[in-house]
Amino acid sequence: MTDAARPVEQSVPAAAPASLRRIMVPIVVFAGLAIAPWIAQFGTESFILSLLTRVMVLGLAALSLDLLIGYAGLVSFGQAAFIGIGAYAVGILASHGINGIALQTAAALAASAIFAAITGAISLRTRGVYFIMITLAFGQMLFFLATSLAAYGGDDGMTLPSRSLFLGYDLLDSDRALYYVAFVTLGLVYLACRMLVASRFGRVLRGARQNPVRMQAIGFSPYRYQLVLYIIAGMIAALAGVLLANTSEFVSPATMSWQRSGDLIFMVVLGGMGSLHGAILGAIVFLLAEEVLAGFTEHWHIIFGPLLILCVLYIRGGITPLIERTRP
Amino acid sequence: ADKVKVGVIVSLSGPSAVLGQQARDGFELAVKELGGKLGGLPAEVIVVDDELKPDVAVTRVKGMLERDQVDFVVGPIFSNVLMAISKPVTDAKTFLISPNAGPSVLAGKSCNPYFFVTSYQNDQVHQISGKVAQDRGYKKVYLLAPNYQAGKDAIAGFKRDFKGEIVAESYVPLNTLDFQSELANIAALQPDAIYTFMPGGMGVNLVKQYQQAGLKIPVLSAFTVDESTLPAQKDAAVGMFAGSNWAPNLDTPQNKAFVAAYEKAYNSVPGSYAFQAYDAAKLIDSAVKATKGDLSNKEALRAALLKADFKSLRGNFKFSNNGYPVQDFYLTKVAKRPDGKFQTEIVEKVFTNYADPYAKECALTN
Amino acid sequence: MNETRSAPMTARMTGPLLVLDHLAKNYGALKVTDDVSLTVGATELHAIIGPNGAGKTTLIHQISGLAQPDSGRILFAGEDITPLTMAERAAEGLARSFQITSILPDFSVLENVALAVQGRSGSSFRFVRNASREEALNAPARVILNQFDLLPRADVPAGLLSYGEKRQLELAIALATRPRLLLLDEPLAGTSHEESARIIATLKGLKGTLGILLIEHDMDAVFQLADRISVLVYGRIIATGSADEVRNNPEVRSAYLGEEAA
Amino acid sequence: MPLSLFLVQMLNGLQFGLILFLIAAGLTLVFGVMDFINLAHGVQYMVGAYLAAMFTALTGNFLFGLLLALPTALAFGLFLEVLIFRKLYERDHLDQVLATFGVIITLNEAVKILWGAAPLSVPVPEILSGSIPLIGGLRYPIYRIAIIVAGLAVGLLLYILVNRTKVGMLVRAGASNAPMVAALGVNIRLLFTFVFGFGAMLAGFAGAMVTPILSVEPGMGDNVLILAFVVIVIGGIGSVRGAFLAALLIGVVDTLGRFMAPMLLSAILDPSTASQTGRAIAPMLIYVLMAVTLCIRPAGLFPAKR
Amino acid sequence: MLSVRDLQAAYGPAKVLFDISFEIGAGEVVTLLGRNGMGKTTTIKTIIGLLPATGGSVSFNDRPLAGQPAYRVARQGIGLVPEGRQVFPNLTVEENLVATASPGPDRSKAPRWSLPDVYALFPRLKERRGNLGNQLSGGEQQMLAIGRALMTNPRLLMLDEATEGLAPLIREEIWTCLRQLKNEQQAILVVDKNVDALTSFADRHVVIEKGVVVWTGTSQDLRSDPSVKDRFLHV
Ligand SMILES: Nc1ncnc2c1ncn2[C@@H]1O[C@H](COP(=O)(O)OP(=O)(O)OP(=O)(O)O)[C@@H](O)[C@H]1O
Ligand SMILES: Nc1ncnc2c1ncn2[C@@H]1O[C@H](COP(=O)(O)OP(=O)(O)OP(=O)(O)O)[C@@H](O)[C@H]1O
Ligand SMILES: [Mg+2]
Ligand SMILES: [Mg+2]
Repeated sequence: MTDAARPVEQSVPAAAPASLRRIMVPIVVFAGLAIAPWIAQFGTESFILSLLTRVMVLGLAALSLDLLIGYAGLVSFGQAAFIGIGAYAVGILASHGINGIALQTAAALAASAIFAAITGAISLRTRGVYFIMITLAFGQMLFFLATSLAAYGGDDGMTLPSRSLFLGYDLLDSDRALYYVAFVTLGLVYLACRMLVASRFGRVLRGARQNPVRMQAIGFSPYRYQLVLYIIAGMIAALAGVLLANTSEFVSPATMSWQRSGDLIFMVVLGGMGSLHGAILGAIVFLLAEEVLAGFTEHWHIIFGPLLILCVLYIRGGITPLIERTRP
Repeated sequence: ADKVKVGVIVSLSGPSAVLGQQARDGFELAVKELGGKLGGLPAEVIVVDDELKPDVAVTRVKGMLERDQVDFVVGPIFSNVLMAISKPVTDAKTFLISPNAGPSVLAGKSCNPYFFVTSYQNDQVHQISGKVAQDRGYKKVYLLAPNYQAGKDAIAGFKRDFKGEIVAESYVPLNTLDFQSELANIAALQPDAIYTFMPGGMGVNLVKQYQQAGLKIPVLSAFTVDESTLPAQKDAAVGMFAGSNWAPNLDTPQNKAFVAAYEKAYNSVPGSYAFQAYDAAKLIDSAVKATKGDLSNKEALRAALLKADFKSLRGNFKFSNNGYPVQDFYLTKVAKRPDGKFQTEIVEKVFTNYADPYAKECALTN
Repeated sequence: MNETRSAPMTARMTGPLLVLDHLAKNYGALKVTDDVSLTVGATELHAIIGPNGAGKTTLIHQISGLAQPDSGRILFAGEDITPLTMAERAAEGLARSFQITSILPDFSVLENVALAVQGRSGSSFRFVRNASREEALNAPARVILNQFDLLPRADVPAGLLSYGEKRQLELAIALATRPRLLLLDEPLAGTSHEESARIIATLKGLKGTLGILLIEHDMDAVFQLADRISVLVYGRIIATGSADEVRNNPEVRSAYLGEEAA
Repeated sequence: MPLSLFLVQMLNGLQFGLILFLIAAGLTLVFGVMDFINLAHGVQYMVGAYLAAMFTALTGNFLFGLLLALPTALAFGLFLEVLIFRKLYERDHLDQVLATFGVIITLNEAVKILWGAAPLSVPVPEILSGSIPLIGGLRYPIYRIAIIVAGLAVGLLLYILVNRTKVGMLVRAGASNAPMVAALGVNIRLLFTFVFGFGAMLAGFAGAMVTPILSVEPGMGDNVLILAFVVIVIGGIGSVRGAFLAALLIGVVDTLGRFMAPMLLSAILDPSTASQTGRAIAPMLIYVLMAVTLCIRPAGLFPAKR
Repeated sequence: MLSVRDLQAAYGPAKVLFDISFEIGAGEVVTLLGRNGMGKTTTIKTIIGLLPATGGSVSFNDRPLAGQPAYRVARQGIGLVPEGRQVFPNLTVEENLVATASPGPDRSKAPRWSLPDVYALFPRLKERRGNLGNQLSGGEQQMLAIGRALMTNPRLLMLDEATEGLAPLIREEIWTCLRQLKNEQQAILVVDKNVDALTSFADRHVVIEKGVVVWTGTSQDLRSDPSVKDRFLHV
């Protein structure tokens, strides 16, 4: 393992190019996503589009989780619940004939904010693994609640009559339109998060992550800041849920299973936490790897598993740092 | 067309992978027997895993439709996955043939010309036990099912024909490990019979624990003791009843051949998952033959499929307008075969040429 | 910006800045704080000495809000702050240093201090502007770092400082909140002579501008700095008075000083 | 409801709790005490079950199967430790989560390839088969009593090991500050290796013990994994006593809740809504229990010395 | 007994020790002096093996220590009282003492230190034997750290910031204790700011500046030549 050697590599002079590479990664990622559709049209377009849309949507959710994990040290094991809230907001409203994306989104954001405020207020009293588990608990409660909604398909879920309407127009029926809606959303949210983490607010959270007692001693009560962040992250995830429902035109409790929450954590860690674009990259790699390997063999897990392990053991801190470290 | 492309999407990972494997094997066996052809055209079968995750299934199925340009999609095993993929598949004017899941939702108003089922409409299987319990004059019955949609449907299905007293309806959480609590309850209530729907590993746990608890009350069931779980339940399951549209020992020449061939190929006793997938292959074969290999004329193709012009392993078989089967249903019982393997065996026929009740709500005609 | 906030109040204030009113706390059977009453004037430097485990740190914990007293009241600037949280007390202008170094290891030395400044300058629920570029926060931070000769280390991650340097950063952070009362728990521990000398000088400089409650085992420093000294032994204050009174108090010698500081 | 039935149900609850504790025991050691988040615990439990099934089939005797399974599980645990886990001790929890999740995926698939996807089973050993009569006309399986005994034994063993032996002290010390332990002349690495192996063996033991009552199938570890973590967290991480009591608590709540919730609800609601809500609540029960516990005691019932 | 030859060490990219050389004979008491951040702790860490040496050599009783894991080094008879105490927070006082206790390198003679001896030295610890490490006061933790090191019955005792946070009275006791140990032929390497106290019983002093040994000499030299003090220690 070269880890011992690595810090030496990135000795002082490397600093400047490193920061350059730091902005390169997100630029490349987004540029890639921006032109993907043009490439797609030469292939099997709507398959690639729907795959990449799903990637971006889950990337968005992973991004929200990275806010919590990477910047506040809050490892939430219930983030999928918020995706579920977003998805069900669409599904339930649609099944009552309310198809406007604006209304659906508003409902999703409101619902997720409320849920986050309540569960967060309780969960944030705990720390570390206890936090992981109590968020899991709330996630599971919502999951089982959804499975008991017989009116909305119980655990079989429900198929959307149609995708959401955009100002009354069925723009989103075009896969490409949906793709770009997801793309733009992801981009804007990413930029917003960038500012957020560097702001005063973000700095307090990063400080509280390292040493909450010291933070209190200089006049900050981390709890309030963490709660606000938890709500913000929840709303972002709900946004992802709205998009996910539209991508798969289907809503079911599976969208908020604990395995899904787990996947999100892995995307964040895999991509490299605390860098935001790392989370997106993680989602891309994780899902594409799954898709490709699944194509190979029925026993693709036997390849995927060891791959994960090797990633953790030999590329410390995830993919992004690795890229940023390697010299051109 | 110069060949037929079929996409098989079933759950191949997770605890219930075995069901998916049976379906896949059953289908591939049929294609093998047809000399790698369907309706005279060379067949290409693409198998993918839906991981029992609806949104994964959607992406994978879109892959089949777009990238692989399949003409038929066969699958899945579980109805929540079916709900997710039915829209994209049928929207793409591709025929979706379900070898197992037959939710009532898709049988009635929202039935679809591109959707066929070679198994049954889910409620029917449970109805069998209800009918039997009624006919045998059981006074008090104890109902036991996992706590999710299919479980509730099961209970509903049973109640349809059973008029006696239901001493308790107990719902256990999914993936329940330990049934001591329910068994104690049963012992205390002393019902005339138990009806349970406990698929997969839960079924294995229940059956073993039931036997260990030393209870002797007759057990009616669905998807609790079948060929996918019997290898694990062994003697504990012997004598338990189940409702089904088929059993390995069903006495038709095709079936005898099929069972023999399957056991030879995969050395395990085939279950209903295998045989329904096998029939699905035969169904496609018949339709393609009927349209002389013209896969572009969907109208003709649908008509051909609806005819179901093939010898189903179960004997009597045709479709009603909603693409769900009209068939006979049996009460089966677990038995140990001379060769030491276990299988379900026909006890009596309960329904004859039974079409599912939702069919009349379906606007389609045939 | 908050001199404007604290200065007039200090002016208005009559009577002592901090009053401990019959404070008591037990850990199980152990009486850590046993009916302690003392005061710190608005510009006084009041030192607390006492054997190890006497309850000095616990006392500071209670004043700063890290621990709750079982009974008794804490008055700060005439107001009862006993029910307030640690953060609220800090916002009132009550700062402390920790005996066991407590800094933000991943942040640069500068950011450690700048964050402390941020704590007392306006709301931190600001989401857009990049905080580490706010001169309003960095400038004062640099001034303070300069006092402790840490300016050259401004960009080093605090976790990588040497122990002594960390101890000084600890103090710098406390000062950066522009407190009206400073609670110092052994600021000299682990600092070498030169650094000790500088810290003592800094404290001398601060004297008269704010109240200081100092815990220290370095007697030379205590005797140089303190206006008043209280001696805490097993939770009780056994003596309070000037350096000389305390130095010559036989009880104190036997309980604490020994022969060293004779 | 007859009192006798209620008592029997209590017994069932405790008995189920002991199964849970048995399953969580290994994790208490590795996660609770060594502070290593080992998601692979579930699959180690599964491997134990498969080994027991395999060896029982080979030897035709469950006891031999068990005896062979234990050392194999130990060896397997050590193998994993050397190959993967020892590189993860000083990493942060998330790396451990990710890597051990990789182990889950791999092993689940591996057993499917090795033993097939269909569930296997193990007959109850002759001596322990059959059942004894009990109040309320119920007969109680003897094997259950064997499990109760095993659970108690493991609990005691673990408690002594962690709280009364020098090994226990060193592991706790190592978990909080490994370099310091080393600097005082203890080969903490080696110690961790063995403790981890032992934890894996406990997991395997649990897996082997339940084979006669539960089906042996791929992924059987995944469901119990969450349960095991819930047990430990409710009990208070690092506290064996806590884990033990939490397990019993969950066992009772889950069992009683399952058959009493509808009853109780129907007292306040009309039958249909009662069973409706009862059904909605039942599966949430243990999670509600956990949330409530942590809400009242943010560090579990017995906040361990941390 | 211990000999350090032009030792070099670095934290990742940052080189901290450039040229450290000194000797400790059996039964000798040597001090490391120097301002903050000069490399005292780093030197000690490198000797015990918590930090890999990038150059030079360390040998103990003529056995090379370089490259050996910390636990090996410690077992050869080096006891460490680390900077900032580092007692085990989640162990009780008594557990802290016994967990890593050992009869020492040479099994031949009966161990010098046992639980009662330590309790005798620090009665305060005995009172708080049931407390967790993190529930101790700063000074109590320091006592515990010293007691813990003694319980390993080392040949060479290394104390970093030996009396930090200790009350004058206790400080006195520590010095007395160290004197006593010295009389028992216990070799000691000590870092502390109380130069005067140290000169009263230490044999030799090593002054470090920016990772380089800039002065070595006996207490005699140190007293006689005040320039050293204000040049390097600014006393
Ligand atoms: N959480 C706790 N539980 C039990 N006892 C405690 C706890 N915290 C501190 N103590 C005990 O209270 C006493 C006072 O501790 P404190 O830290 O206030 O002493 P101190 O005066 O600061 O000593 P020092 O000068 O060594 O820092 C000590 O004996 C300590 O063991
Ligand atoms: N973990 C670390 N990583 C990088 N640099 C470090 C680390 N620890 C210490 N340093 C640096 O090494 C130098 C020497 O540190 P060291 O702790 O040896 O000094 P010291 O002589 O012990 O000072 P003090 O008396 O304050 O303890 C300092 O400049 C410090 O900043
Ligand atoms: Mg103190
Ligand atoms: Mg040092």
